[in-house]
Amino acid sequence: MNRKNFKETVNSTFSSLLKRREASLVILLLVFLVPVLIQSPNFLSLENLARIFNDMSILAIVAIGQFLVILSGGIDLSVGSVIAFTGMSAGMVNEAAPAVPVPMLLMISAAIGLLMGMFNGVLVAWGKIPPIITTLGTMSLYRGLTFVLSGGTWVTAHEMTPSYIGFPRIQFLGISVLVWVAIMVVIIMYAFIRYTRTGRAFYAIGGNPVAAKFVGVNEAKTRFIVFIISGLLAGLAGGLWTARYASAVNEMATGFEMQTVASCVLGGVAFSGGAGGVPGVVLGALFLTMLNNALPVIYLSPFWQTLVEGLVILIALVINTVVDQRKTARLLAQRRVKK
Amino acid sequence: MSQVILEVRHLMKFFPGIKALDDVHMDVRAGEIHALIGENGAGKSTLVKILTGVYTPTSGSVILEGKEMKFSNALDAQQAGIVAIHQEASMFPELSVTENIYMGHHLYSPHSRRLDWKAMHKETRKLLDSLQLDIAPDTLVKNLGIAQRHMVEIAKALSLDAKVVIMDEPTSALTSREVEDLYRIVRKLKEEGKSIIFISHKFEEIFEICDTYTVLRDGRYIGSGYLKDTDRDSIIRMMIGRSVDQMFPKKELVVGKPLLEVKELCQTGNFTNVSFTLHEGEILGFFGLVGAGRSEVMRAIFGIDPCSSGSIMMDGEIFSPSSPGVAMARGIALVPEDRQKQGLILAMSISRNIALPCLASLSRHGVVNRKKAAAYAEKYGSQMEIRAAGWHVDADTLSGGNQQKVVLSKWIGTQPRILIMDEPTKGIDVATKAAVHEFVSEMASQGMGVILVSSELPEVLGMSDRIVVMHEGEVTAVLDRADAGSENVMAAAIGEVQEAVR
Amino acid sequence: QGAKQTTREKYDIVILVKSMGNGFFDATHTGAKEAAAELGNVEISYLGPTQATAEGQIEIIESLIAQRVDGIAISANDADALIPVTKKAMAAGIKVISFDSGINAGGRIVDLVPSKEELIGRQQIQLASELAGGTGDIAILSATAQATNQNAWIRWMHEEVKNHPGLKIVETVYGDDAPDKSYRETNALLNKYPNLKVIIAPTTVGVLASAQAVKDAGKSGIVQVTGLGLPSEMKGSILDGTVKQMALWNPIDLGYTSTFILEALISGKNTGAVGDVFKAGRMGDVTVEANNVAVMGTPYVFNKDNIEQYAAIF
Amino acid sequence: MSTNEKELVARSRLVDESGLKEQLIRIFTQWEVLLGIIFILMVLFFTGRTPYFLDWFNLMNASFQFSEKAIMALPMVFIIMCGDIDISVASIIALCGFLMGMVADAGGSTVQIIVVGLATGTVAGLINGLLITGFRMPAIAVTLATQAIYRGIAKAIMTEHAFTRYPEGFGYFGQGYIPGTVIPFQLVLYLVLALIMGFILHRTMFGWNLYAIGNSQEAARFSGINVQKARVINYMLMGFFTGIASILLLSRILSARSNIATGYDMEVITLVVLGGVSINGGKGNMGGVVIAAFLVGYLKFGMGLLKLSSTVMSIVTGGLLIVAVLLPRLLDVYKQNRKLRMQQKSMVSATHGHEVEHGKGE
Ligand SMILES: Nc1ncnc2c1ncn2[C@@H]1O[C@H](COP(=O)(O)OP(=O)(O)OP(=O)(O)O)[C@@H](O)[C@H]1O
Ligand SMILES: Nc1ncnc2c1ncn2[C@@H]1O[C@H](COP(=O)(O)OP(=O)(O)OP(=O)(O)O)[C@@H](O)[C@H]1O
Ligand SMILES: [Mg+2]
Ligand SMILES: [Mg+2]
Repeated sequence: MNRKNFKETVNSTFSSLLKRREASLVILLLVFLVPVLIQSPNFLSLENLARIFNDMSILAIVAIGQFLVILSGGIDLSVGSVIAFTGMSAGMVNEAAPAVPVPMLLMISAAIGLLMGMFNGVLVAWGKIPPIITTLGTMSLYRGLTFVLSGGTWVTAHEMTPSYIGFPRIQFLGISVLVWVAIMVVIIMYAFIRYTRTGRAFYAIGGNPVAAKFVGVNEAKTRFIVFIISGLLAGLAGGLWTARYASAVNEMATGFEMQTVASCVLGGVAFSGGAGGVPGVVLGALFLTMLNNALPVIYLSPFWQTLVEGLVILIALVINTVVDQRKTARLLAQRRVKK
Repeated sequence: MSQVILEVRHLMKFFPGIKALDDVHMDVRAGEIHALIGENGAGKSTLVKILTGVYTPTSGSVILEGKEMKFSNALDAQQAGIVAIHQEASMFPELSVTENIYMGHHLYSPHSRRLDWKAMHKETRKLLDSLQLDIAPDTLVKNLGIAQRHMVEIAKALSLDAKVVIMDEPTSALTSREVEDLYRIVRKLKEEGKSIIFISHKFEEIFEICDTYTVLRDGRYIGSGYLKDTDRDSIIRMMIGRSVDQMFPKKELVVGKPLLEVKELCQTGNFTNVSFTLHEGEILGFFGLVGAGRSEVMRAIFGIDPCSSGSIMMDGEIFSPSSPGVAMARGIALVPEDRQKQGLILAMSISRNIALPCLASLSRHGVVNRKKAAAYAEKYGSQMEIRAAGWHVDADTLSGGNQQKVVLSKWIGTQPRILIMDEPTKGIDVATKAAVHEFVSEMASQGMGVILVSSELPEVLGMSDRIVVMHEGEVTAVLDRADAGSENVMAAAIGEVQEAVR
Repeated sequence: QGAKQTTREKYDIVILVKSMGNGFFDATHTGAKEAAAELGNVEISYLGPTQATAEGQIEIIESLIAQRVDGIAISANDADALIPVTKKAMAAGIKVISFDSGINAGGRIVDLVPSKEELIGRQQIQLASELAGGTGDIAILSATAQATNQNAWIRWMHEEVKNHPGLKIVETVYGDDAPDKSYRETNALLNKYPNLKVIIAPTTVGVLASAQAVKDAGKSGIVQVTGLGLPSEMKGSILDGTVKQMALWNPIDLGYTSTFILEALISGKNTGAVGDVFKAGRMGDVTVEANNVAVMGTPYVFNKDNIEQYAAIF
Repeated sequence: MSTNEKELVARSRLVDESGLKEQLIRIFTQWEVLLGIIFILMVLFFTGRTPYFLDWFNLMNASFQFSEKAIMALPMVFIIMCGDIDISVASIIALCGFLMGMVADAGGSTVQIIVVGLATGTVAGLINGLLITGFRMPAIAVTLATQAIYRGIAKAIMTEHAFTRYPEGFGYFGQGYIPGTVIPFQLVLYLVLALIMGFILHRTMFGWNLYAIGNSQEAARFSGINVQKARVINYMLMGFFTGIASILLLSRILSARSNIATGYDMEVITLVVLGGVSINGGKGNMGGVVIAAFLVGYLKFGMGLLKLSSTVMSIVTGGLLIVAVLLPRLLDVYKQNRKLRMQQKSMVSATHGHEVEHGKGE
């Protein structure tokens, strides 16, 4: 009896590991790494890994916000524009008032992002406008406001303080602050959605809004929170973006929303809402970044990059879907046999 | 007599253009099982949603233990001690059983402000054990069967330690065995001094387990009392204002030539070697426990899912239903078991719903004749006596019974030769049920072959010419009307193989 | 058309640029306004799409045709795609010239180039050669793959590099004039070519971003960055030594001259035929050469010594 | 049944009682009416601001700017109606443009170019449709991937080059006018196509089925509708119409590049949504989308005439989208609340009556 129990536990632990959505992504990532490593064995060198993590940090931060929105059954197309507006704001504040300390600067940009997310959230939660429409509108609205804010000009490196530009580059325990910020965001958000009622409410309204109402989840409020977080994270990313690329221009982060959505797709987040996890999204962002980093290494012309990226997303999508469908079918069959 | 724990006074609920509740009263005492009775659309579910804080009433009061309650959401009601198992599916398919049980009131660990998953899993395990359910707490609900899902809903209600438990048609998806389990649980709750509000359209179970009742009609309070002081007929009269004379108006008929012959049909994981024959003018009952695979067989015949082997013959010719369109072209119609998801286009008008499967014959070269379509819908809709503000209203504003009538109208219109009905009377009131039975008989007498899948034994026994009994994906008995009794049918349904009659 | 003359006493001239919010073009606008002030009979509008696409520019030109402006000076996102619509504009009596990034012949009356493509291209390699000490790998970080002017310069760079046997162009990548993409492309270059000596970025956004990337990679002084950049934006990188020298023409002069040319065309002083000589205020005479191209001069080279002075201007 | 009928009559009267005001509100909350009003206001505004707006020739010419997107919006209505979406259309244009340009460059005739354009578009759409239905993957994810793939193919092969040689007469489709008039060929083509697609959506079985599919794919399947086939057809139509749009665009600019038509997908979706088609499927009509196309087209044109910068335009279009979706919703809420209030008022006396009765009963 005991032995059987033990065996079952081991079996179930193992199969639940395999069953996780992320598993197929990890396998795909490994498959993809083989030719890259053959071509360039030091692709996984510490130095290059650090570069990759640096590159993926901002993407991961914003993708997690996007993930929450998709999880709750929506989509946020405005994140790119929010980054532009907040990044521009941070740059301009830094130029106008160099004395403002960097953490304050990031808080300002995050706060502005929060307000922009709040606007999205109000429209979605209480205006009852579908998220995709709301954010399609605010995508161009916020982008336009960025131009208005900046008057069409740039903020470039020499107009910003060295401490601001230097901030994401500061090394701490061999890892840059930019990466640390991303790690913190990942941990906080992971804990938040796993260990708080609000976090679980995201799953509830995405999975079954009617049932969510029956158990007392406030749908409007939850949607509002989701957009606030997405805005906040995009705002934080905006402040970091300007510092990292040492310039704030009006077109910054154009099309970035698609990158974040792609990270979620790669990470196995269901578009119907209610399923997915932070680890998957982080892996998705990592995969996307690695892909971009690896193409030059395997001497693929930059003109091929878009195509390869598209193919990889498609393959991951197909694998995710097929694995998921097989799994469900198998479980059903098993259940019936057991009966 | 125990004291009144829940009082409802002058309750009104308006939806734009509809009075769903109009001055409703109800008294529920501690430790009683209170039946809430009414036709489809009488306002039962609406009342439940108000009691559980999902809707706010237009006016009137809900008084719990002498205190007037103002719930702003479902959580308030839960905390006050009222929980419900709702009529609509209210599960989160992508989440675990534990989470489904605790959604909205997750447990925090005592010393920190984080959710305590270990504790929740442990509690869930206990709850499931007490319900004798063999499910792991971390199973995703999407991998559970209908009956199991229902049990999880019940577990959820239990986890809340409520004073009042409301069950809105809890048995409509269960069959005998699970229903017995449910009764056991309900009685246990009663013994613990809890009050249960029980909504059902099945009089047998109302009289079996309930103590008191309240009847609603058209959103209005009609009356209440002790069930032991009344009888079925008077309740029916309160419900619909008249009596229903005949529940199973079965016409004795000469059965014609074979229409549909199914031989050794298999579908991996769902059913094996299913064989039966349906004749013209015959009502063929299909009985079995939930999960017996009846629906799957019907879906396969209608071309929804493919079969792995076996053959289907119509009029003596091999026929392979590769899609519902193909099956329909051969004169097969299916009234599916889930009317909300499969039977109806909820956000579409009644008339368009009815015309939908017949559009081809209502159009020329693919262009719809709109006048003809409207007339057609009205014709078949009025035949079924659908109650609605008009033919243009959307199907989702109708009550369950009226929705079912729309589904039936939709399929009679196609003038099928074979009408398959999967649980056609699930969740509909007596009057409508009688009407459906009447209709089934009528169809058969016109020479149509009818397959009646039902989990209600009296219905199957009352209506069928022959009965096919399934158990775990296999046919365990085919009985003639004369030979079929509740014992042998039930025995076959739980797997005791009988000699096949035909 | 008769009504127009009475309602407007000034010539309505539009500076249509690749995209809004680009410091380089803002400077051309400044120059155009300066010319307008000198001429007195010209009114300047400054327009451009939000993103650098030909489609966006075409939309704007259509509305300019509808309001019958007098002249348009265009920095084109695509040398060919604009031709049909600018032909239509010219048929409607509007004088169209291109500047900075040209429209191919047939789609404009005159193309005002800041300098000969050949000159610019060759100069870039010469700058790189000096920085590299005559030998080593060179990579090019361009703007978009479709940019007319950049592509022409790059062709000439490949010509010129043949005269420098020690130099080798290893790759051309595209940063799409986006700082982040340019930054990452530079990173990839640094990673892929350990022996890289010089990165040439013939666009302000590119040269800025690659300077930053080189700095971040700790390769300041090891990998040299040069190219074409706006002094006001490049000041920081030049002063801290990441970019020792880079070149550019004066965008103010470009806008200034464009306005003079358009005014002359509209008022009928000039026709823009080959050999025609435009009088362009403080810029002196500009002669139309073969293919109706007017050339301004050699790009100016900026370094530590003169950057402060020019950064204040453009 | 007779009592029921009385009840029904009573209920329905409750709805209509309020007369003129109610009726006006009902009319004005209709989407097309609302859009129409906005359109008229816009025309008045621009007419007041610039003499060049209300000019027959200009108005005709302005249609060059939006016909292609408007044409793509037509099949997009079908797709969104089914609850799907396609964000790869701009990339399909790039792919079509690339292949057409290549054929033209190799000396292909106008007919050959057109055939290639239409075929490429249709095949690309078909691939989208098959991927989405075959693997049961969400449309937005699939077209996100093909968005990269289709443009990626054009990019990988064309690199920085452009195809700029086209046969004589190819320019007619995108630049020409109906002979003897100032009406652009494109505009006429659009209106004809809009009529056809509108007819299909509103008068044919296929169109009616789309509404069913959009509301519930499963129920549609149980009603005998071949859902997957209809969805694949939608995507093929989308591809085909995108092929048409790419011919018009290429003919208009006579230059095929890999970055052509960037951002068109969002603009097309905006038109459809602005036209009142529910993004969740199952609701909307073609008329609204046609009005929306003209509205957005002329709004941009008018702002162009005022020499407003593209920045202002993007703020205005973004704002318009939100306001246009929000406004009827707010009116709806207002309408419903009014109705409820009136019901309540009319019930007060009746309730009192009941109370007395109950008092007796208890
Ligand atoms: N959200 C809603 N909007 C508009 N009308 C509604 C809504 N919910 C219920 N109704 C209407 O209120 C009335 C009462 O419906 P309810 O669901 O309470 O009936 P019921 O007694 O539960 O019927 P059944 O036995 O069929 O479940 C019906 O006429 C129904 O159409
Ligand atoms: N393991 C399962 N997982 C998910 N759904 C299931 C499972 N088993 C059964 N179901 C669903 O439960 C319903 C009833 O099961 P099934 O159709 O096999 O039995 P049946 O004999 O037809 O029962 P019913 O009396 O409900 O018609 C069906 O809708 C089926 O899809
Ligand atoms: Mg109900
Ligand atoms: Mg079933």
